[in-house]
Amino acid sequence: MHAHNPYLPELATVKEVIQETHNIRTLRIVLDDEEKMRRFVFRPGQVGQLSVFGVGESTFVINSPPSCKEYLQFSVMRAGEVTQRIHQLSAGDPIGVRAPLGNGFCFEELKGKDILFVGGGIGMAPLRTLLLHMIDHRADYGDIMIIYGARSPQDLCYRYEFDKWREGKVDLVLTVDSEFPGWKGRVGFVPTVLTEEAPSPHNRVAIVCGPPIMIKFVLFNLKELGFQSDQILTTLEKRMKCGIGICGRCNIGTNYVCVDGPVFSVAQLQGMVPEL
Amino acid sequence: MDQSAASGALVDSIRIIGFLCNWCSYGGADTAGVCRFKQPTDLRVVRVPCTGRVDPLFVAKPLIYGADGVLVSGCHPKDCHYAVGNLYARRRLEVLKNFLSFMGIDQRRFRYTWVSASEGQRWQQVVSEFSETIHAVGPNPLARK
Amino acid sequence: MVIGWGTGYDPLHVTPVFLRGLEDVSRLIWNPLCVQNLTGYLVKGALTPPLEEGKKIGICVRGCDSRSLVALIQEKLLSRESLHIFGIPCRGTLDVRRLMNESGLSQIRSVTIQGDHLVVQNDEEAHRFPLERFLARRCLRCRHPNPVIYDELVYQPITPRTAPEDAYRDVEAMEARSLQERHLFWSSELDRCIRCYACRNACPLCICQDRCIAETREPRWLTQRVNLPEKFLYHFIHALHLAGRCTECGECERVCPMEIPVTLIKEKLNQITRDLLHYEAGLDPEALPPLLTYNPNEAGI
Amino acid sequence: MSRAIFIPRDGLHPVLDRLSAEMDVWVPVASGPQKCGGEFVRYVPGTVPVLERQSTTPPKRILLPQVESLLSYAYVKDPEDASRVKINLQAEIAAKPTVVFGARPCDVRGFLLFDRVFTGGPFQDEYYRKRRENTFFATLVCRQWDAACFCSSVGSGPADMEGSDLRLTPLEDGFLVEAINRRAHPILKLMGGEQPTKTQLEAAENLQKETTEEQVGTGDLTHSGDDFRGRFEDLEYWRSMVSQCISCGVCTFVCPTCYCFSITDEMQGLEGERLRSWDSCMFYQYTLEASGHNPRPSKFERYRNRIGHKFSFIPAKYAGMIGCCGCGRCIRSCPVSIDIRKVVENLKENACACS
Repeated sequence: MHAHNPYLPELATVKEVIQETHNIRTLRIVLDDEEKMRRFVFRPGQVGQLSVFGVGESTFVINSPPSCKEYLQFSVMRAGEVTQRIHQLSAGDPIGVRAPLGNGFCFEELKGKDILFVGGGIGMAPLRTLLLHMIDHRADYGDIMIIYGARSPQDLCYRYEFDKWREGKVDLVLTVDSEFPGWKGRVGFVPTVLTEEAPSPHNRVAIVCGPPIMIKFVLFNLKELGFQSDQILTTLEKRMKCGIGICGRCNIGTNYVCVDGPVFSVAQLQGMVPEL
Repeated sequence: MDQSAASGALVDSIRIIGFLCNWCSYGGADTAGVCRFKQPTDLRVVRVPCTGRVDPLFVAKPLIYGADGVLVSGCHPKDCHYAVGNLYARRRLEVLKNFLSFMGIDQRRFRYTWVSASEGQRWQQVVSEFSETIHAVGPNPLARK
Repeated sequence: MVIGWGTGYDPLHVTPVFLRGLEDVSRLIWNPLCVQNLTGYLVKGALTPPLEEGKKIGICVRGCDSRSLVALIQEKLLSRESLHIFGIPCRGTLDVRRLMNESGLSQIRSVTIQGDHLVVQNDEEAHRFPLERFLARRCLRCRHPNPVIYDELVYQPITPRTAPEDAYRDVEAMEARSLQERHLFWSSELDRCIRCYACRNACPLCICQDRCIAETREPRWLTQRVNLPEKFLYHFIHALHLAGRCTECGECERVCPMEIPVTLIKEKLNQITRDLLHYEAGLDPEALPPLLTYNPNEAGI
Repeated sequence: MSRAIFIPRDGLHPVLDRLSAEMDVWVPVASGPQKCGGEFVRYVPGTVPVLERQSTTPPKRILLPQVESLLSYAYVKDPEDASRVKINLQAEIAAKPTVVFGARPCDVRGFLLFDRVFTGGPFQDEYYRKRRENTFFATLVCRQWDAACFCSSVGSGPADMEGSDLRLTPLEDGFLVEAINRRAHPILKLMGGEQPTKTQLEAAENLQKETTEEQVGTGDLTHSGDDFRGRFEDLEYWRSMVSQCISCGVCTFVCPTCYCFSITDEMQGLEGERLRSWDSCMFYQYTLEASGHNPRPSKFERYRNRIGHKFSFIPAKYAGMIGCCGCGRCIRSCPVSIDIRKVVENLKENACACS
């Protein structure tokens, strides 16, 4: 971020583009200012505003681990005008970035706890950064379980690094919505698989991210399993413009998702006005 | 199209946008080019599938933003490739033509006409006449805003 | 449900009311301060909860409003059967802004209509004004004071104040000016536009509402800039989309906070459709608006 | 002790001429020869200020223009590698010394909120801050209010000078101008004017006192946050209060405290600008997400957010400050005469929900 003007993006260059699924691409970008790239620090869960100059800005979570100093990684699902154009970028193209923004996960408070990640589709992106951070500091955390689902095997992001996650002593449960030839993982919706796996809520924090409908049922099932609302974290999305708590549109009551979020505990959400 | 007659000064000073229907007038302009009929060069052509596609706003926007003239040309009435597209267009464009000057835009800056694919000569005549008119009317004062 | 007018925040201001039961009926009023055209509510997604199947909706309309209904029925945006229309012959409504401004009154206690006069009582005394003096421009040129479509007529029909040949005298006055003067006029008027879109949203026939091309990025007809060309183009969009449809209810002009005479633009288009295509909008529910059709043997074009 | 000058009624022009030679001066004027309303414009010699009535639009755009360029960019070929494209990025933040002459207390009160939002952190909006630091408000002691005014109901009043630098007290034969703070002294000096007489000073003081005691608007809207939370999910309430709303943006655009904005990119050829422009929470597109989901899909949610923002969220965030200055513009300019006071007053439980 430019210290004197928070609206001014840092110039960056796309280093690599990874086609994750038919509508999700991962961009690895490098700040043009080498010094700034080296000094760039952020918390897992914090976001960045990517600029395609002439089209606009859009908000995405930084999903590389904080330990990675070579590039910043963003996974982008094609949806609107800006994401459409981001998908047309290739290595060497210029891009703008304003980051880090938002609150991020309080990973300090998660130390010593068992962790449950529940992700759906593109919702794995914000979880990935925290997961990789935890794998970097594996001894600080207890048991780590991931339940990750998508419509089909081809819709799972980061497939190429699942083995690496498992090497980090992570219990990775993959599920897809229906049977596919050659698919060896689970079949069924994420909330159902969650109930079947029934991870113990004892000393555990659940971190949930995915489409709204999935979140709704996952939260319900987590409660059934005995999770309390302060044991569940989730990340929210809203239409954003400024990203710095000024322009006014991403509020849920008093809270601005861009500066007070995107990470909220379910306990916090219950204290906010119901307007998601 | 024949660019040899281009006079730099004219090209710089006058800009005319032409919306030409794919089936007739675009062909007519092509015919004129193939026959090497001399034409003014201050026309920028936008090919449209049919004059029925020409929203009056296509005409209004360039004129508001400073184009010096807009020419719409399509198939002759009853000869539309899509049967009636130009009949709808005729009403809309005639209403627009009568409306422009009320808002302070010289209505001579807009013309719609019908030229078939074989009428290279007629195209030359239409475009020359319109260009002359626009040169007589002068540059669009809105362009300087 | 019945949509009508009720008392607003002070005696000069009237606000639309939505009557849901008999107990609400006492809120209904009618006087020359009832300025809003209510028919837009029927087509712009305002009716919540939605009407029960088979239930009619009642609506109060003046002559001009009834023409909006006809236009909406023509375009199949409303069905005649779903409506119960209370038609009100109207002698004209007031330009409240002008009344407040020219009379210099504030702290108004009450307003009454006595024959052709308006009596405004403020803290000190009662002021009497001829209604005629503060009639809205749209009402001064009214040719259809009587509803053209209704189920019940609330008062006796009245004689129109304007002959058809005088309908477009404001347009004609404008056309008496030179091209350059007209351009200067519209430049200075439209320059005040703040693009709040009140004119569009108050228009019963601007039915795209949340999908208006003035606000879409694709296609991008307009940017967020507020320079003169953008303002011109916005008003061209508004007016041209109403060509042959506008019923001249004058709402766009009434609601404009910047007092831009935007109805005048539509009046010109209506004069053109009348002279060229022999059509007047909002009179015949069976007719087809002229720009939605064609005539292979067009005369005069 | 405050320093003061007297400007006779016919001496306004020389004073404004002197000021405008040195800095930008904004004054309220009539919108046109046959118009009822007014607006703020940049003063040039000959401009006729209209100080006797509230303007239709507030002086908001002087500090927050309806549209401004945040930055400009150009795509250029990399001189070292012709196959690559680079971005040239430029952001210019500039502000001229400016005096707003003849605003009213309600007009200025909006900027107190802006100050908190734009410069109170966590991030600083430099575009706003720079203009704000260079702007001086010469504010009228207000003697004209109508049925839509309610500044006293939101904790302000017709003589409230918070946020202003100079006080203009209208007297029978002219204006008494007093510097309220030290930064205003150079402006006062620049104005020139006459030494006020003792009678003028006394008359001004009396008028200020009298005006301070005026109660403009009934009731107190400053403690509505809890009531709002209580009504949040009462959809029937919002239906009964704002079914008339036509979702236009008048109320937000004429509001001195509404500041929400959009940011959009515009390009021509290989160059373009990133624009900041006023937005309105009453528009459907305001919160529409790329997925098609809209957390505030209808006018009821949108109006509810407007009320919540002004009377619940802002007070909660900024130590009780109200996001409304009581100027009444949204009531006066509303095409369907929605009365925001009523909507807030009726939030109280058991209040009649009929409009």
